Amino acid sequence: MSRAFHKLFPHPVLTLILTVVWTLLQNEISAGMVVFGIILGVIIPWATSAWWPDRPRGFHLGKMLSYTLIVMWDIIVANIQVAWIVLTVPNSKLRPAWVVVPLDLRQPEAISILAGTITLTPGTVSADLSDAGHSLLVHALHTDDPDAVRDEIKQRYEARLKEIFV
Amino acid sequence: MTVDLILTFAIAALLIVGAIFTLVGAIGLIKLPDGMTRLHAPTKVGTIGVGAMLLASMINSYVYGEGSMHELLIMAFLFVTAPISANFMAKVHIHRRACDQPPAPPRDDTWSTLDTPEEDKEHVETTA
Amino acid sequence: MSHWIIAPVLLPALLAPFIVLAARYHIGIQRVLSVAGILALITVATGLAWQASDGTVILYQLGDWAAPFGIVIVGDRLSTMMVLLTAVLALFVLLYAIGSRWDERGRHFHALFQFQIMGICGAFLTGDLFNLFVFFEVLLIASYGLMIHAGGNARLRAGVQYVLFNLLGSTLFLFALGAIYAETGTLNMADLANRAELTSADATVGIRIAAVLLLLVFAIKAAVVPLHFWLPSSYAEAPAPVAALFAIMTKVGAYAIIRVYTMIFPPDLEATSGLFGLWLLPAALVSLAIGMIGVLAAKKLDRLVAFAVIGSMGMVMVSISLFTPEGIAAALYYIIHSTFAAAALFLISDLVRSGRPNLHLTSMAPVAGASLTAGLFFVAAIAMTGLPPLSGFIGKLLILDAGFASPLAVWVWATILISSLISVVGFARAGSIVFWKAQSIERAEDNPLPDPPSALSYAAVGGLIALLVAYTAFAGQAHGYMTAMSKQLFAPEPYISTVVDTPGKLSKPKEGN
Amino acid sequence: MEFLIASAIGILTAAGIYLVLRLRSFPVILGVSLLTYAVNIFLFTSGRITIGASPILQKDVTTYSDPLPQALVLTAIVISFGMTAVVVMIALGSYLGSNDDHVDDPKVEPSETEDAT
Amino acid sequence: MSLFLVVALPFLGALLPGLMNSAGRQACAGVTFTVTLAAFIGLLTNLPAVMAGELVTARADWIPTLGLNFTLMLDGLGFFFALLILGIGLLIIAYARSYLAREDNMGEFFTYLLLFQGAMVGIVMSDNILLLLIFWELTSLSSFLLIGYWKHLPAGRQGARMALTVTGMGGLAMVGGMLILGNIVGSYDLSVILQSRELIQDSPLYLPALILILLGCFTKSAQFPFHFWLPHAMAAPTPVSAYLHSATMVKAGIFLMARMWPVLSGTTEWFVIVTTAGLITMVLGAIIALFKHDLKALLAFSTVSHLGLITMLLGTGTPFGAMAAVFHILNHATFKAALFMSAGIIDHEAHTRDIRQLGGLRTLMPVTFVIATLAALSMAGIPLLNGFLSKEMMLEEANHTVLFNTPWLVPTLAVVGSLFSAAYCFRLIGHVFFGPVRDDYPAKPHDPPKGLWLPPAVLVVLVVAIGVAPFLAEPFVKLVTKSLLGTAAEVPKAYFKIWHGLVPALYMSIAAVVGGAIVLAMFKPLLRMWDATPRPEAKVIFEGLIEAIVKLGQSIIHTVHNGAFSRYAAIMVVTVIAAGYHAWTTGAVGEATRTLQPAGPVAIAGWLMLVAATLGMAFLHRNRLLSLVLIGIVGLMVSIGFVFVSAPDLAMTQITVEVVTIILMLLALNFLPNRTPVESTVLRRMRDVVVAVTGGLATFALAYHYMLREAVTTPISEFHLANSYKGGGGTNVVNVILVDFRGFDTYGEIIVLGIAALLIYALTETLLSSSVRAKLLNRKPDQPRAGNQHPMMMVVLTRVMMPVVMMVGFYIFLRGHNEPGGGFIAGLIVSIGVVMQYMASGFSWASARLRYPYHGVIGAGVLVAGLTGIGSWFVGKPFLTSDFTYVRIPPFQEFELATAAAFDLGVFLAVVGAVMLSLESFSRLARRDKTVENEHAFDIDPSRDDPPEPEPIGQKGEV
Amino acid sequence: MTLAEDLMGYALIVAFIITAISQIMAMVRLVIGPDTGDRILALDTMVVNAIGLVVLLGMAQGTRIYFEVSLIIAMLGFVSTVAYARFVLRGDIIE
Ligand code: NA
Ligand code: NA
Repeated sequence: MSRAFHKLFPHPVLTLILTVVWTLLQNEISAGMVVFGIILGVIIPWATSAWWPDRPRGFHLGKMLSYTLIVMWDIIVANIQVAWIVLTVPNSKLRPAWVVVPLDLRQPEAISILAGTITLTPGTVSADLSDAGHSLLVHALHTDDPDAVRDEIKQRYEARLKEIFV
Repeated sequence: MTVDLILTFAIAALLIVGAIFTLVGAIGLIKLPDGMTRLHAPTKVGTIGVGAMLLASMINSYVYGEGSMHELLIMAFLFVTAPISANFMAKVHIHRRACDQPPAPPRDDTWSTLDTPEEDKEHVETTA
Repeated sequence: MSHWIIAPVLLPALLAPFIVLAARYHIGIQRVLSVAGILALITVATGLAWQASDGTVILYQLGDWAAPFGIVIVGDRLSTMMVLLTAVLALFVLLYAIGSRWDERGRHFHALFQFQIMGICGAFLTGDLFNLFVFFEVLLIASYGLMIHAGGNARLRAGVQYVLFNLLGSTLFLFALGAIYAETGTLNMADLANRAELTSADATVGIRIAAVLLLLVFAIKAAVVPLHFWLPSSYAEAPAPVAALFAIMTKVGAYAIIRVYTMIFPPDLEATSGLFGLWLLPAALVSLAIGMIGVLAAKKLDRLVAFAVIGSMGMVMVSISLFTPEGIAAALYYIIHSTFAAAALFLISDLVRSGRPNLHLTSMAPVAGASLTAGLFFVAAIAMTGLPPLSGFIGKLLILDAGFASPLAVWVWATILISSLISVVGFARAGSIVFWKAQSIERAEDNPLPDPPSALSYAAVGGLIALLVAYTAFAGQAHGYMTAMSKQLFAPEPYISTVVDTPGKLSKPKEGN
Repeated sequence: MEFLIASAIGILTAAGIYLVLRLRSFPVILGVSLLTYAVNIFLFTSGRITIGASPILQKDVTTYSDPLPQALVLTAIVISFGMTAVVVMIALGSYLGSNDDHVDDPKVEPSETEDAT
Repeated sequence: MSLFLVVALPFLGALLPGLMNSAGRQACAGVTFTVTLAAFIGLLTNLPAVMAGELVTARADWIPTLGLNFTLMLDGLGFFFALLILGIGLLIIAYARSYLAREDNMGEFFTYLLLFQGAMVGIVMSDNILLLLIFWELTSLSSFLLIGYWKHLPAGRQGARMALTVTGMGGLAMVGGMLILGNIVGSYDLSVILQSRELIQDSPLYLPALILILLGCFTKSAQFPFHFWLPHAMAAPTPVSAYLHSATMVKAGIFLMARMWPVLSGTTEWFVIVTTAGLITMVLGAIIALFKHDLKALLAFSTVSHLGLITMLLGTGTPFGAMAAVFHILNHATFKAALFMSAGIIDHEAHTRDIRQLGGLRTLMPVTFVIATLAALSMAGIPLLNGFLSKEMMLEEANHTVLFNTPWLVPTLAVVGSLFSAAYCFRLIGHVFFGPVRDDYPAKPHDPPKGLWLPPAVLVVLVVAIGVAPFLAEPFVKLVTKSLLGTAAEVPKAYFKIWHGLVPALYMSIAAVVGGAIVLAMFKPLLRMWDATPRPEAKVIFEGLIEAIVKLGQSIIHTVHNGAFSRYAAIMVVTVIAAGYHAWTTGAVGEATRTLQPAGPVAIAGWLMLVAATLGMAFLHRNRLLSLVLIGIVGLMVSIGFVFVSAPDLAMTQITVEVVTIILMLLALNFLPNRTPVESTVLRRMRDVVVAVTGGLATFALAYHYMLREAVTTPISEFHLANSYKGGGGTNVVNVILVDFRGFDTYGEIIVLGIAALLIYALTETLLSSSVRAKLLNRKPDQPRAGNQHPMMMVVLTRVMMPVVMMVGFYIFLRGHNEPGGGFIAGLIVSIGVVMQYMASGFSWASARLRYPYHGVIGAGVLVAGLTGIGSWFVGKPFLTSDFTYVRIPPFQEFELATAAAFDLGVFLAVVGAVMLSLESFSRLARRDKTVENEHAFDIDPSRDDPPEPEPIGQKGEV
Repeated sequence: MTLAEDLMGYALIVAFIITAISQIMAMVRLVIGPDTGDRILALDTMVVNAIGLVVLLGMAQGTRIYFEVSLIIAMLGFVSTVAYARFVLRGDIIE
């Protein structure tokens, strides 16, 4: 039963995403469209499942949603900050820095979300992964204290992600 | 009626805000001193600028038309892809030594971009 | 509803993907399908030519849309004859490709071959200018594939130039089409003929430029000097059967010029008068001269033949440029002749090549079958240089006769006769080196005698030569038909009214005009 | 507006021609691409310029831009895409075989023909 | 026997010797002889009619529209020549049977000989001047083959080509002349032309026609200044020389002059040209002949001289001259053929033809001696032999001929010519047969077998018979003369007699013979003088001329076609601009009828960027990656521009195509050099700039011109807009045009794409099976490479994105008919989705997991599109006729089912297949030897390399 | 309402102009470089801004049919950015 389910829905979350995308594309919510979206949401992941072999095992959808809200808020704040830096801080006063973030996360999906979050939020861009995947290289636009940046990242985002990906 | 009025003001505001963010992104692109710092401005500020315009457009569609949430999809695309684009461009800077040498990672040997496989180490300049 | 008129396009267009789908690893099946397809095409084309021979204009409205709104396919004497010519040529070329095993030396030969045929047939049959562009592109891209078939440095380099030159040509074609549509608002040739007459006398620039650009596009295809530069290297470097098939490609340009400048922009159209009278005939004469001087100057046999093609296109264009019924009839006669003659010569040069490391005009020890090859070369060269008794001579007489009325008659005659002599010297020189002088050379001990070309190869070449002989013997009937064809071209009203007045889906006759 | 478009066509053409006259296959191909842009825009303008009137049928709308040139340009774009892919491949094949990406033939005299005696 | 058969027999018979080659030499010669004999008899059956003065004709239509028909006629003149051709032909065949060596290919020889014979008979029997031309040129061709028969000998090849070139030239000139003649008269039929003397001679085109025709005659008959080819044709086997170069081919020119005599002669032009050429040829040929050591060369130049004589006679334009000409043709044919055969016998037996190595053969070869001596004396003009009779007539005629108002000129030159003629004849007899017997002959000479001496003997009998009893020949010669003169003049009353009394001609004749003897007596000092005299060697000049022409041709051709594409392209651009400019300046520009539309700041900004990127491409193109980035900008701006001018479909297509193109270009740039070096000079670049700017201005002007004016009438797209929904079932008119109104274009377009992919695949295969493969496998990268081939984050993103992209593709596909989109764009989007996967995880990983046979996808796409089109046949509609209906299946809303959608599906499949097959092919080229197939989708995977530990470390905050 | 609409109209024009200026600035960065990374970044910025332009155009013309164009630019702009970057990093963009 479970195996059959997995065969049919290799990536339930993906199916959900696709159904939502379909509905957004159609720009109307009708029973027919949703059904059609679900059908596509099943067929497409199934047809391309060979290219996503090791799907993440556990995933807390609810916590993911709250994480998303936090990040969205941070994005808005971050952008104002960066805009301010760009407009006001002269280049001579700018103090860019490399920040190395040691990673506790192991799942590729989780690390990717973390890296993405870092890029979208205050003054930081995730630049590279170490050769065995234990650290993330982050570039900060303007900071006096790289360690603080690192701790912020680990507390605010990585910790939450560890709860989402069990 | 008033809701529409407020929303219209909101549209105008979002347009201006979006445009300003876009401009700041472009200013950053011109002004900032090196490749890595320049990366910050457009990938974030610029993206949010376009995001604001998209939002304006979405509201606009509800005020003046049948309404649609298409713009959400575009925004999602932008926000999902921007980090990867930024990541690649950062890798380009690191690879081309167009930025300060990053510090070594604590547990591993080096950063993946600098970890050129053995068979790729030598190269020849093709004479055109 | 008879669908036969679209068969020359659809048959190869369906056969080719089928070969790709079902038989891409089985050369034997590919060959059988390919030959069967061409035989069927010959049958259909013969039937169509028969149907059109009494002056019938066969109209086919694609998608059931009436012209000028949809695309139409039109079969008249000229187009059906060109299709038949293509099909017959294709058969012999295909047999040679199989007999010489050229088709095995790269992938997808047969599919590309069929697509090439499709493109050529489509170009001859379509009644729509933009659709003509599409078919030009089909035949061109297939020709790129065939031209570089089997690879090799020289061939690829020539291929790059060939493709690039034609890309420029295609760009020009689009400019011309844009101009046509901007000026007239239509793309259908028959409709265009009606609308070209609407041009007011005080605003002729638009239609003039459109007409001249279109002419240049076709002149590129017809290899008129100085737009011929794409030809020598690509024809010389192309695999022989491909070059032989290409013998029809230059004729597509000639065909298009005949079609467009008798129907749409006829010589008596006020708006486009004096557009090319000044330079087209001289350019054709220079083409003829350049081609034949090239025959004399060539250092390789395949290049010699390529220049002969330029020269023969010069002959065709000289005759077309007269824009008289006699001139067009003579050109049409010459087109068929030069197609077969050029194809035969390309194939013969490949027969020569099969016993030699290259085709440089140097003497090498004779190989098995050399005397047969020499004989075929002699006959084909007679045909190409326009010596009696073969069709080349008759074609030459026809063109000279037609040229008598031209104000440039002296130039026409002098160029044709002198270049004819030059080509005789050139061919005699080349044949003497390759075949005669070779007799005085001993084969080196350590140089084993290569296998002679297969009987099928010889049969294919022999078939082409036999066609030339038959074309000579029945020259009277042929030229009579060409004269009728030319008459039909110079009186295009039935063609135009058939195309424009036949109703289609949602349209009544004359609606929208 | 018309002036901008016409001059854009002209400038694309000029740059395209200039690049087509270069000596290496890569710039030449790019030049052809520029010419393709130019001609596509030209072909488009053969339906004249209309702003804000897409050829998508809508109720109560009577003005549309000319759809036919758009369809033609679409076909042209697709065809030139195929052509570009092909020429890139052939140029690449030519380069790989000879380590030379000149478009022009190398200036080596082909072996002389012998005297026809 | 029908004239057709007489002409056709040699041609049909020509097949036999070649086919019977294996049956043996005797069979070959036998069949050739039989065929010729049959034709000969066939000819003779027409003798009574000809004698009766009838015109025997035969007619069959060939190309009536041109006026070229198989029209044959036989009159006295034609009969005379045909008799010579076939009669001497019989003797030559018999002679050649013995003459040819064992290793010579007999079948080939006789095939050519019969072809030649047929062509000659054709010439003399043609009643259509175009038909005559055909036979005329055929003699050139067959003689080319005969002269070059011994292919291994350079002299044979050279002589053959020289003969072909010179006579070919004349032939082509004659083509011109004959066509002019035909156009003057309005018919190509000789019998009509011969009735049109006044019409022709009054025509302004008379002189060109005359000159062109005479060019043909003079070259063929080796008249000065075209005499030089004939001696070199002597490289042919002697039977050929005897046949072609004495009796037949060289007489073709004479024949034609005789044939056209009634209509062309009698004018000053004719008289001056023909007589002068004949005189000069006669004298010059005779002088040269005297000093030739090669027997055949001597005979060849003597032939030149005698042909000059005949030409001169025809040139006088008097009936007596014509009759003398006819008589001399007959006589010359008999003695000259006999002499050639004798020379062949000597060559055959003594193994040399060099007079200096001969002498004293009188006793060794008595039979040959008698034959040759009689023939040579006849040629010298000794009484009681036929040559004397016609030479007397010639001198008589010369006496009455006043050229350039100088009465003594012609007679004097005639005597000089006869004098040298006598001298070389005496030399031939004296130096070959008389004198002491030598012991240093290359071979021991003796009389040949019957087969060799009998044929010349027959001829010598004729020589003597006519010489002794001229009245035997008189009726025949007069018959021939009558038909030559036609209605133009009466046959002269003169009688053929040995003794005419003490007339001036007799003194001239005596002077010539005596003078000839004296000249021969002084031969040694004269020879020294001759050898010391510098004189042009015709062969050297000719070869030099041909080589110079070839060199000139090569320099023209190779300079013009120097393989420089850049130049070709420049020429093309300039040509197009020039032609366009010409069209522009010769037309009327007309008023602008449309109002301009305003341009906002955005348009200007977009324009600025487009222009900047475009100019950037031109200036920065050497950095190839940068130029690719810039062309990306161009594409982006053009797409935005399309949005701006209401073309969303175009914008989408442009941007998707752009991306795929850039991916392709990047894949290629991986192999190509990353920079373009500076190679062209500043001057060249300036030239290119000028060409480019001119082209730009031209297109600008053109575009601007059209945009400001309306079309001449309503564009056809009105119909499309009006009927798109009603008839095509779609509201996106562009899409309906693509899949319905003009679906056939789209059908062609996907075929183009399919072919492109097949081509790319085929070339990849070819490259990978050639030497390029090894090069590719050991290729070193051309730039420093980073680590981390398959970055993790990209792979993760792709896994989510790709399905979404596919869904978007599907969406775009479905809505295309009514909104912007469609199969093509959808196909590209889906392809790009898959390419994303390839880029992220690598080609080998991705394709190992999911391998589509892209060939099949292309094939299926093209087939689906085609079969959809064919589907409409079953309802009796043309190819690609669309239909649509609205369907409702709960829970879905009502939706449209259109055949156009199936067609669009074909488009979709073809696009996906084509793009993927192309990309796959490019990627396969990039596989290197050291490339390790990646086992995993991405290189760094902490979850795989380092599974999560049970106790997480450094954990802070909320869990 | 008219005030608000006017305001929105002005805002639209301002947004157009500012976005256009941003595009030109990005173009400047693209041309001056100095490194390939900067150029790719400039291109990426221009692509994103182009989406903004298309959205603004749609608003200005009161049509929604340009939505797919923006969507496709968003999707494909990313792919081309990655392709350029991969080329600089590895030379081979599909390996
Ligand atoms: Na950040
Ligand atoms: Na490279």
